[in-house]
Amino acid sequence: MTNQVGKTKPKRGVSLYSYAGEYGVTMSLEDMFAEMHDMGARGLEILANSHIEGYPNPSEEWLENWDRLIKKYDIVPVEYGHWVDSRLYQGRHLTPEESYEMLVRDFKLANRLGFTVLRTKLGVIDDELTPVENWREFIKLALPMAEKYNVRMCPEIHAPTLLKSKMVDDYVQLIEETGTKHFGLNIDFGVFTTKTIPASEWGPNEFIMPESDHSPVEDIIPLLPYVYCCHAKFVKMSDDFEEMTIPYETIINTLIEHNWDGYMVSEYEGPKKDVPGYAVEQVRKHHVMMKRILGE
Amino acid sequence: MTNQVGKTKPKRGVSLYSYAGEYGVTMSLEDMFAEMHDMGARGLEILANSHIEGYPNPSEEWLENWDRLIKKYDIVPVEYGHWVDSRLYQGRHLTPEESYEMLVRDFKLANRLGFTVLRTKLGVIDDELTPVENWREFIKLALPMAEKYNVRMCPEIHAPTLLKSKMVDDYVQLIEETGTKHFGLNIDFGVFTTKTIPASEWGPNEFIMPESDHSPVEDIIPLLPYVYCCHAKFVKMSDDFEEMTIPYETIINTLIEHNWDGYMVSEYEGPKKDVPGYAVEQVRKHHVMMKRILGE
Amino acid sequence: MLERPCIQSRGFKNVESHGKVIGFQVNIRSLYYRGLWLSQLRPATVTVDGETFSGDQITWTINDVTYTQAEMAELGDVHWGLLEPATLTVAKEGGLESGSHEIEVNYTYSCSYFPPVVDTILGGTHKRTLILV
Amino acid sequence: MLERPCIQSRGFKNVESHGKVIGFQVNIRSLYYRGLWLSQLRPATVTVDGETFSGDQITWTINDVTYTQAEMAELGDVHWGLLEPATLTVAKEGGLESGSHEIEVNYTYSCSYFPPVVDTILGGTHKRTLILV
Ligand SMILES: [Mn+2]
Ligand SMILES: [Mn+2]
Repeated sequence: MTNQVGKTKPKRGVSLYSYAGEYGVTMSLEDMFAEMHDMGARGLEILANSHIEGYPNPSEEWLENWDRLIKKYDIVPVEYGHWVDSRLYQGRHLTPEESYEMLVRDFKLANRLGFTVLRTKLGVIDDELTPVENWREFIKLALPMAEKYNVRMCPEIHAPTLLKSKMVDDYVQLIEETGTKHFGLNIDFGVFTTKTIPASEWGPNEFIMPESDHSPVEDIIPLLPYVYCCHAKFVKMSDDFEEMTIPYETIINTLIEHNWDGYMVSEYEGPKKDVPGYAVEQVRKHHVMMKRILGE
Repeated sequence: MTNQVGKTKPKRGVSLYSYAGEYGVTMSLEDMFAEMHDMGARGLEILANSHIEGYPNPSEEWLENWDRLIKKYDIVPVEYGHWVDSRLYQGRHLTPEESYEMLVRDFKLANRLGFTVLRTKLGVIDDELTPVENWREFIKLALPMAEKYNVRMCPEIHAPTLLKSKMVDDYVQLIEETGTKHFGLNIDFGVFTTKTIPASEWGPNEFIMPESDHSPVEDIIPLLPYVYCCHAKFVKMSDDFEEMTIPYETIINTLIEHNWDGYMVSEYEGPKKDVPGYAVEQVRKHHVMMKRILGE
Repeated sequence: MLERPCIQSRGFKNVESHGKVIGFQVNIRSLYYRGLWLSQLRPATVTVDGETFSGDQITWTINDVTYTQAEMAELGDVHWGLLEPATLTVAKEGGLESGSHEIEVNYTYSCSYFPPVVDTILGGTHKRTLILV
Repeated sequence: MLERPCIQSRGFKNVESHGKVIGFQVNIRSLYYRGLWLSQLRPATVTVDGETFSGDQITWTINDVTYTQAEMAELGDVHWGLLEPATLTVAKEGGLESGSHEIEVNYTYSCSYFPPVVDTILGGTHKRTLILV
């Protein structure tokens, strides 16, 4: 398929999670921004708890440096990863009011840093990753503040969850019931995983995602109106720039066909994150692939 | 031998050259200062061309940070390594005036940073490391400025040079002839090397110092009045805190007996400088040894 | 920069108070990919050359503020960031001798977006041999 | 921080001028333990996928100032520090294609405190495979 010039298309970005094995040891925040700039990958995802020094109260000096770096490397702040840590205190769950406070604190900071989408990770109560029972309550409570601070809370739909599932239905129901533009979805492309790499490619201390059912790519289509950002999850790029586990060509072409123009932020979750330069090279290869499929 | 309490003794320090394989990659200037502080190794040697950002014109901001770090980590600036790069331009040697200018530029900077001893590396003209012919001329020219900026120029006496040699005699002659307190010697303990480690311990890209004659330790005694700093060169520390190639116990006890109270700055020149943490651990072991011999 | 292992060699030293050596310090960095609220942490133990310390024998210093482990359980708004090593101060009269020491640090932490069972699994034991000068 | 090898992956990209791709850039760091005066450097060559560039096809950018290799031979008071990667800009019409490239960089430098013979020996050839997006 040849992609038409001028047509609305997904855009490229990077989740700094990809560089987790290097951050603080061999790469600084500026190094990661420089990488993005080299790749023409403008869309940025940070994790608040990882990448904001002094979180949740960064210094004025840090904020000024943030503004300088965003400008210098021509970065678009896209998605701000944060958590409602429901098991923050041992022995009990956060109340709706505590969860609300935790959300609003991040709305303000995300807004200050220029982000408009939040990857909002909710606490879970069981092995099926069912969200805490009071999630509707504190999310609804927070919607007016989300509007005020111009942010969209997006739970991440992540394997083993399927796109056709009660969890996704529940989230969509809340959106439709409230008509809100401030709650949506982040789809992690890991839900489309059709292959795995051999276990032998992983190191002894690395977490291997267990195999699970996957969703067909077309299941994303009805959800697209609610999808504000995607995690372009990947596990291994071959030397000829193919991803080995996820049907990228189908995914990206589906997004193009349906005029989805949000950011796909590369999220590397393969082996050897601790080997200096390895994840960096993998992300570069990932962008060579995405650029080719996008016809950039 | 038990070292008497209260007696004048050599002091411990570190040449940042030891961390050359980590600097800029896994260690910053502050990291190196923090290492020194942990070890109670107060005496600092920097290499001007390596460790001063923006050399020879560091920014005000860098200088302020320098002052802050020196204070924070309780560091004594001891020796400032610099070079008269006689073959600075292809096809000719520097004139005495050019060499003088190069020296004075460093006097000013060393003085600003708090150093009083200079490890002054001269250009050479042959395989025997004979210094450039005009060295006496520009050194004498620079003595008044060295006095003004309170610094002592010290060529480093380094293997394969022997302490009893024409080179050392020439330097001593200049000191005695002028009576200057602003020209002296840096003795690199490598001149006392009695053993080598097996060649197999070195990596394929590492430079192995060729074996050469060594000086007996007592040859340092008559030179001590002119020695303003020593390079405590070392190649390998064993797990029981012995240096494998240089007779440290004899050297340090000789210095103590003769009331030499300058700084011995650890200079690691063994294998695996590029392996993160390796040189750092070697320097720590070196200081365990020196501390024990000094009876600290 | 930080050293790659959890247990850092920089910062390993004895600590004095009023001229007496009252213990030793070791710095750790978090190997988890995100920072942690102090109340997410479960109390650490530190073992040095086979001797184990725990509970109120250990304090944590983060960003120049020192906390007892009991206090930390209640601090849901103080954050241990990835670029900030935590200094564990271990009460041991006389401190440690100059030389080589086997250090082990153990702690776990809660992670609300994983099933509750992981709260006592994530983290674990870190070991390193350090040199005290 | 800098990457350990001489040839850095960060900074590898095509360069445009007036909307036309006129070449590519690659950053290098000095692996020598001390910084260098520009006049100590001997002109570099850059080889990409077997094609070699030299002389005035290459400029060096250090601390935001760009020098021709001819100019550098006369600059005895401009210093290339260890924390400052040098950007080599290589004139190659149309630049490089997106994908994988074999890069070689070669240069030597004088070192006055070593015997004169080393001036054409120190330094040498550095190789790395880089990905251009
Ligand atoms: Mn994800
Ligand atoms: Mn030396």
